[in-house]
Amino acid sequence: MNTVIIDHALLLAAILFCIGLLGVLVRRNIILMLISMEVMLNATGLAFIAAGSYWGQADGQIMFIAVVTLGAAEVAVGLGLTLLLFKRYNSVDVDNLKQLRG
Amino acid sequence: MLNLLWLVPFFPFLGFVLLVSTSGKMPKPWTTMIGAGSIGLAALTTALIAYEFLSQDMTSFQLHLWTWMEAGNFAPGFSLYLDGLALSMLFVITGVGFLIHIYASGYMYDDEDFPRFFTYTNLFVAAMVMLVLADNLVLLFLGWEGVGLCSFLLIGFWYKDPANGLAARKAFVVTRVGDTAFAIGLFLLYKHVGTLDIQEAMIKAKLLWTEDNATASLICALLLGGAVGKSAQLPLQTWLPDAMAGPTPVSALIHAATMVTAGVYLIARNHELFLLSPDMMYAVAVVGVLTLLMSGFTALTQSDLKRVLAYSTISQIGYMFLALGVGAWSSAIFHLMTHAFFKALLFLTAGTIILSLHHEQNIFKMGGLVKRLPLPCILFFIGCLGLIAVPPTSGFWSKEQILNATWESSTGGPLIWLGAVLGAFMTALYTTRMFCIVFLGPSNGDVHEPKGFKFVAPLVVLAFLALVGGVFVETAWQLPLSNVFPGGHAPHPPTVIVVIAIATPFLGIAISYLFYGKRVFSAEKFANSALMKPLKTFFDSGWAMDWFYDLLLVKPYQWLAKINKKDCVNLLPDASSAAAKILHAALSMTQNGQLRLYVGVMGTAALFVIFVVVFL
Amino acid sequence: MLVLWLIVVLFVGGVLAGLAERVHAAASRWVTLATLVVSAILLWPLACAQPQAFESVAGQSGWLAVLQWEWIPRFGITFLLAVDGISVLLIALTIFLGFIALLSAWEEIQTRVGFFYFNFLWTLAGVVGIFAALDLFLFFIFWEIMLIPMFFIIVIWGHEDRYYAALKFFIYTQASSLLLLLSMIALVFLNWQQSGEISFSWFDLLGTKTEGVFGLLLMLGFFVAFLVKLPGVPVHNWLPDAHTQAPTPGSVILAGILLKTGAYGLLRFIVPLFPEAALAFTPYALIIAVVSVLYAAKMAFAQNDMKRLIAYSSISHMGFVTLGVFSWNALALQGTLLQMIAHGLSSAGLFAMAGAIQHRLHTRALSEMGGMWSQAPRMAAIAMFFAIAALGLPGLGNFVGEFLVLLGSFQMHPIAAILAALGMILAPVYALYLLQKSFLGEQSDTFSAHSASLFEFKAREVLMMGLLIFGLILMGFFPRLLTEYSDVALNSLQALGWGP
Amino acid sequence: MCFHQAVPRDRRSNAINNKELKIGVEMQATAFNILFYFTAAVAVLSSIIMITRYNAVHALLYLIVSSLSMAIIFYLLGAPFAATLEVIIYAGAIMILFVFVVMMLNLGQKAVEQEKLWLQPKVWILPSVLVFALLFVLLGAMQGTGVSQQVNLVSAKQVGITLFGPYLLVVELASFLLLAGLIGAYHIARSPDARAGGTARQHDIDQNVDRVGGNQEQGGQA
Repeated sequence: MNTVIIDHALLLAAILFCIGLLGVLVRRNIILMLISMEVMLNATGLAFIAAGSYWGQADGQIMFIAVVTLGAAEVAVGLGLTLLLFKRYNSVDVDNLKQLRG
Repeated sequence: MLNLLWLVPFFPFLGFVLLVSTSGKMPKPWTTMIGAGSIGLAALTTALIAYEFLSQDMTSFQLHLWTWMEAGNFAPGFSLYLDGLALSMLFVITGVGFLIHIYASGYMYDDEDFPRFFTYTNLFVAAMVMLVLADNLVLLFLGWEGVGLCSFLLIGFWYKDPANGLAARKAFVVTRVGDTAFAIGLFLLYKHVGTLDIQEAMIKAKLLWTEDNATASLICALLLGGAVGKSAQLPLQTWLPDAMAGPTPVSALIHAATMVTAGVYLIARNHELFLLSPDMMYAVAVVGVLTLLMSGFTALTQSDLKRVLAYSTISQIGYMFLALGVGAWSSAIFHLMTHAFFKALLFLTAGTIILSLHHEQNIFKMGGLVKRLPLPCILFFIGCLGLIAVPPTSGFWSKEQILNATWESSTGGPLIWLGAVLGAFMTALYTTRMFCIVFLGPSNGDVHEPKGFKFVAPLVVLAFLALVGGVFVETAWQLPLSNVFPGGHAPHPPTVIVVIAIATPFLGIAISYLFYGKRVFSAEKFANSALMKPLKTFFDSGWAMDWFYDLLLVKPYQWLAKINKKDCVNLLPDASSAAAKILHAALSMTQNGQLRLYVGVMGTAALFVIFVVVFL
Repeated sequence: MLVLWLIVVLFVGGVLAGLAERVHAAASRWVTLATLVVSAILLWPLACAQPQAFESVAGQSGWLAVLQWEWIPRFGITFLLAVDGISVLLIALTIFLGFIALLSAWEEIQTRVGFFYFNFLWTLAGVVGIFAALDLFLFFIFWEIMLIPMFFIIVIWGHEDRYYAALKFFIYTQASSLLLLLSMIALVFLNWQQSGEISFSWFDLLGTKTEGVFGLLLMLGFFVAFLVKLPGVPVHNWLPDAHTQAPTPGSVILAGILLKTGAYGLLRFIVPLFPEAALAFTPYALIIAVVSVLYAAKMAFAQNDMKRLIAYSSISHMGFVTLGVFSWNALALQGTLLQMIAHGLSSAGLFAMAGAIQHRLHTRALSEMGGMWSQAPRMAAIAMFFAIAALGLPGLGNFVGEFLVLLGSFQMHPIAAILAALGMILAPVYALYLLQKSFLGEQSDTFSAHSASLFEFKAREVLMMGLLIFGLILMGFFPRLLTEYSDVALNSLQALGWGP
Repeated sequence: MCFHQAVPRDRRSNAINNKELKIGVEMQATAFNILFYFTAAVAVLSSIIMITRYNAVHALLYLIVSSLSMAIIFYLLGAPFAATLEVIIYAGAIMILFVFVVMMLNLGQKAVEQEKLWLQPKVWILPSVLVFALLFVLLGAMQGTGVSQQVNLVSAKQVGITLFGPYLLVVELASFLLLAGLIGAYHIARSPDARAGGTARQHDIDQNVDRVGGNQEQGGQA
C-alpha cells in the first residue's frame, strides 16, 4: 500500500549525515559538536532502518538499537567531560584542550 | 778490494747514522771528524778501488748485495755496478765532496746547528754515490729522490726564515715534477723491455727497437724530463737560483758539483737508448743550447754574487746537455768534472768573501777587494778563467771538445754551434763583469779575512785541479770512459771554427773589462736606457719564468684549495641530515592539539578512502 | 686453532682490562699490555710458519691453521677461520699497531680508563676476526663487532664536537654494511640455486658464476661497503671528521687498522668472487681511485687542521690500493699489500705525532704552530721522517708499495697509472706544507710559554716512534721479508681474477 | 521527468530544490509519499537550522524536532518499534540529558556573543566544501534501482524474536556498553573532593588541584 523509493531514504540519511558532519566541523562549542554527532548517529540509524525495511528483515532495527545505545553511552560520557572542561576553563570552547599537543 | 765497493756508500751513511743518533749532542771537533772523515774514507776507498780497477783495466764490475723487491718477474736487486763512467763520477763526488767538507767544517763552525749540517751532507753524499753506483733504474731512483730530499733539507737549513723554507719546498716540488716524469719513463721501459736492470734493458732495447722508434723516443723524452728537473735545465730551472738560500758550501757541493750533474749522468748512463732516437738527441742538444743562452743573459743582470754563479752553473750544465745531445758523451763527462772543479772553487771563494763581508751578498756593495783579500782574489780569478775557458785552464779543454763536436755531429750542426759560441761569449761577459765589480773599483765596507788552514787548503787544491786538471786528463791518462761509450772519433772541425771558438772568450773579456773594469762606458747608463730597461728587468727575473709558473700552476692550485676548503663532497651527507630536520619540523606542525583540525583531517581521509573504493 | 685463541684472548683481555680498573687505575693499562704480548706470542708460530705448513683448501693453496666448525648447519654457516700469508701479515700489523696505540694512550687517556681499554681490545679483536674469518656470515659479525667499540672510543674520549664525528662515522659504516649484508645473502642464494647446497663459506662461494647485471649489483654491494671503509672519494667524508675528533690512540687504530679492513675486503672478496663483474666495473673503479688520489691530495693541502690534513693524506694513499686491486696482476697485488702495511705504519706515526703536539699545545691548527724545531729537535726530526715517508721517499715502505702499484697498474691501465703518478707530485706539496707550518719557520707565540724540556719527546714516545721508524726502514730496504711470506697467497688469489 | 540517477550536488543551496525533485516524482501521489517527503524536508531543514543557531538551547530544540521527524520516517518505513524507540530514547532521554547539562552550565548571553564571534561566514567555507565532496561521493556510491517497491512492515514482535535469537550477544554487548557509559559518566562527573575518596587530606588535595589548575591555566594561556 505505501511504497517509497529506498534510494531517497538513503539519500536523506546521507544528507543528514553530511549536515551533522558540517556541524561538528564548524562549531567550536563542544555541546553543539555533540549534538551534531547525534544527528550523524540518527542518520546512520535511518540508513539501517531503510535497509531493514527494504529486505524486510529485523536486522536493520537491531542495528538501530545498537546505534542508539552507543549514542546514549557516548552522550553520557561526552557531557561528563564537558562538565569537567567547563569547570577547568569555565568556557566550552573545544580549542582550550590543547595541552596534549604534538 | 773491489768487493769492498759497498763501503763507498756505507761510510757516509754510517756518518749520517752516527750524527743522527747523537742528535746534535756531539762536541764540534768530533762532528767534523765524523762528518768530513766519512767522506774522506769514501774518497780513499774510491781511490783504492780506482787503482785496482784501472790497473787490471776491467770494463765493469757488479756487486750484488741483496734482492730488494720481488714480484712476479720484476726483481730489482740492491746491487752496485762500477764502470768507467761510475768511477769518474765517484771521483768527482767523493774527491770534490771531501774538499768541500773540509772547507765547510771551517765555514759552518760557529753555526749552532753544526752537527745537523754534516748529518744532511753525509746523507747527501751517500745518496749521490748510491745514484751513481746503482745497477738498476729503481735503485738509481732511490738515490735520485734521496739526493732531492737532502737538497730540500740543506736549502732549508736555516729554517727560522720562512723564505728559505719556501725556496726549499720549491726546489723539492719542481725536481719532483721531473722525478715523476722519470718514474713514468721507468714504467714505460719496464712495460716494453720487462726489466729495469740498466745493462739488460739497454741490450734488450737495442734488439727490440730499430732506429727512430716511437716508444724509444717517448721513453727518452721522459728520461730527459727527469734529467731536466734534477739538473735545472730549461723548463724546470726556476728552483736553482732560489736554492742559493742554503749555506754556500751546500751551493758548492749540491748545486754546482754533484746533484745538478745527476741529470747528465742519467742520460750518459742510458746513452744506448738515446742513440736509438736521434730526434731525442737533437732535443737534448736544443734544450742545452737554449738553457745556456737564457741563463747567460740572466746572469748578466744579477746583483747577488751567488745568483750569478747559480745562473752560470745552469749555463755550464747546458753545455753538458749540448755535449750529450751531439753524442760527445765523454767530453760531456769531462766538462762535468772540470766544471765541478772551477765552480766549486768559485762558490767556496765566494763563501769566503761573503763571510768576510759579514754575509753581504750584493756585488755592488763589495768592491776593491783585490787589495784587502789577496788570496781569495787570486783563487777567484783562477776560477773565472776556468769558467770563461781561457786556453790553459781545464775549462778550456772540455768546452773546446764540446764546441768542436757540436760543429760536426749530425744531431748538432752549425746553428747550435753558433748558439754555443754566443753562450761562451756571454759567459766571458758576465764573469768579467762579476770579477771587476767585486774586486776592482772603489772599496767600501770593512773586511776581516777568515784565517785558518780549513779555508785555504781545499781552495788551493781546487785551484790546482781547475788549472792543471784539464791538461793532465786530456794528455796523460784518458778518463776511463773509452769502454763505456761507443768509441767516437775525435772531432776535427775546420781550423777557422776552432780559432773562432778560442777567440770569442777573449772578445767577451775585453768588452766587459771596458764596461766594468776601466768604466770607459758607464754600464748603468746603458742598462737604464729606454730600450734596455724593460729587457733588464725581464732578464733579471729569469726570463719571467717564475712569474709564468706562478700564474699557470701555483696560483690556480692555491685558489682551488682555498675555495674548496670545506670538502664540497661533504654537502651530500649534510644535505640529507638537513632534509631530515626540515621534514621533522613540517610534520610536527600538524600535531598542534587542535581537535577540530584532527576531525577535519579524519573526514578528508574517510572521504578519500570512500572515493577510492567507489570510483576506482 | 691458534687464530681462534688469538681472538678469544683479545676479547677476554678486553673484559679483564675493563674490570681491572676497579682494582687500580693503572692496572687496566698493564692488563692490555699483557693481552697484546700474549696475542703476539700466539701469533709467532703463525708468523714464522714453514712453507710446507701451508695447506690447500678447495684448490686454493697457501692456507694456514684452517678451523671449521658446524655453526648453523641449516643455513650452511660454519665457524670457518683460516689464515693465509696476507691475513697473517695484516694481523701482525694489527697487533703491532695495538702496541703503538697502547703506548700513545699511556698518558693521554685518564678518564674511565678501564672502559677505554675494553673498547680498544674489542676493536682489535674485531679486526683480527675480519682478517681471519672466511665464512661470510662470521665475517659480517666481526665487521659489526669492530664498529661499535670504535664508535664509543670516538664519542667518549674524543675532542670538541665528537658526537657529530662519531655519529657520521657510525651511520656511514652501518649503512654500507647493510648493503654488504644484502649482497652477501643474495650471493649465497645464487650459489644455492646453482650448486644446490647452501653455504656461506668463501671457498664454496668461489665457484658461483656471477655474470650479468645481477653479478654486477652484488659486486657493487660489496664494493660500496669496502669503499666506505677504504675510504674512496665519494664516500670519504666521515674520515676527516672521525680522525680530527678521535683521541690519539683512536686515530692510530682508525688509520692504522680499520682502513685496512676495507682494503682487505677489496682484495679478498671483490675480484675473487665476482671476476667478470669486477672486470666490467674496472673503468669506474679506476676513476674513483685516481680521483681519490688527486682530490684527497688537493684537499690535504687546503686544511689548516693538522689531523684533517693527515686524514686526507690517508685517503690519497688508499686511492693507490683501489688502483692496485683493479689492476690485479702480481706486481700490483704485492704493491697493494705493501702499501697497506706501510701506510698503516706511516699514518700511525703521523697521527701519534699530531696527538703528541695537540697534547702539548692543546691545538691542532697549523696557523698557531711554527718553529718548533728549536724547541724540540728530536720530535721535529721524527715528524720530518714520517712526513717524508708519507710523501713516498724511496728507501721507506710507502715508496715500495706505491712504486709496485704504479708499475703494476701501468701494465694494464697506463692512463690511470700516469694520473695516479701525478699524486707523487701533490704528496710533497702537502707533506712539506705540514712540516713547514708546524716545525719550521719563525717560532709562534702559542708555546713560548712552554719550557723546552717539557716539550721534548719522552722515552716512551721515542720508543713508540722508534718502533714505527724501524718498521718503515725495514720495509723500505728489505720488502722481501714480507713479500716472501705472502707470495703464495697472492699468486693463488691472482689466479682467481684476470690479468697476466 | 524522473531523475533516477543521482544528480551531482555541488552547492549547499540546492538542498531546497532537492525537495521539489522528490515531489516531482510522477508515481501516484499518495498521502503516504507526500507525508514521507514532507517529514524528510522537515528533518533536513531542522538539522540545517540547528547547526547554525547561536544559542545552544535553540539548537537543542531543533534537534528534538529533527529526531521526531526521523521517528515519523521510521514509522513510514515500516519500523514502528524503531519509531517508538526513537521518540522515547532519543527525543526523550538523550535530549533531556542535553537540556539538563545546558541548563546546568547556564551559559547565558555571554556565550551567545561568543558564538557570534566564532561563527564568521568564512568559517563555513572549508568544511562545507569537504562535506559536499563527501555528499557527492556518497551519492555516487548509491547506484540504487530507483524503483519504488512495497514497504514491508517489520513488526516489533519480529524484531524481538531476532533480537533474542541470533543477536543475543549484541544485546549483551549493548548492555556492557551502557554500563561502561554509566560508570564513566559517573566517575567523571563526580566532584574532585568526592573523587579523592574523602580522606583527611582532602583539603590540601584541593589546593593542589586548584594550584595545578591555576598553573595549568597560565600554562594553557601562555
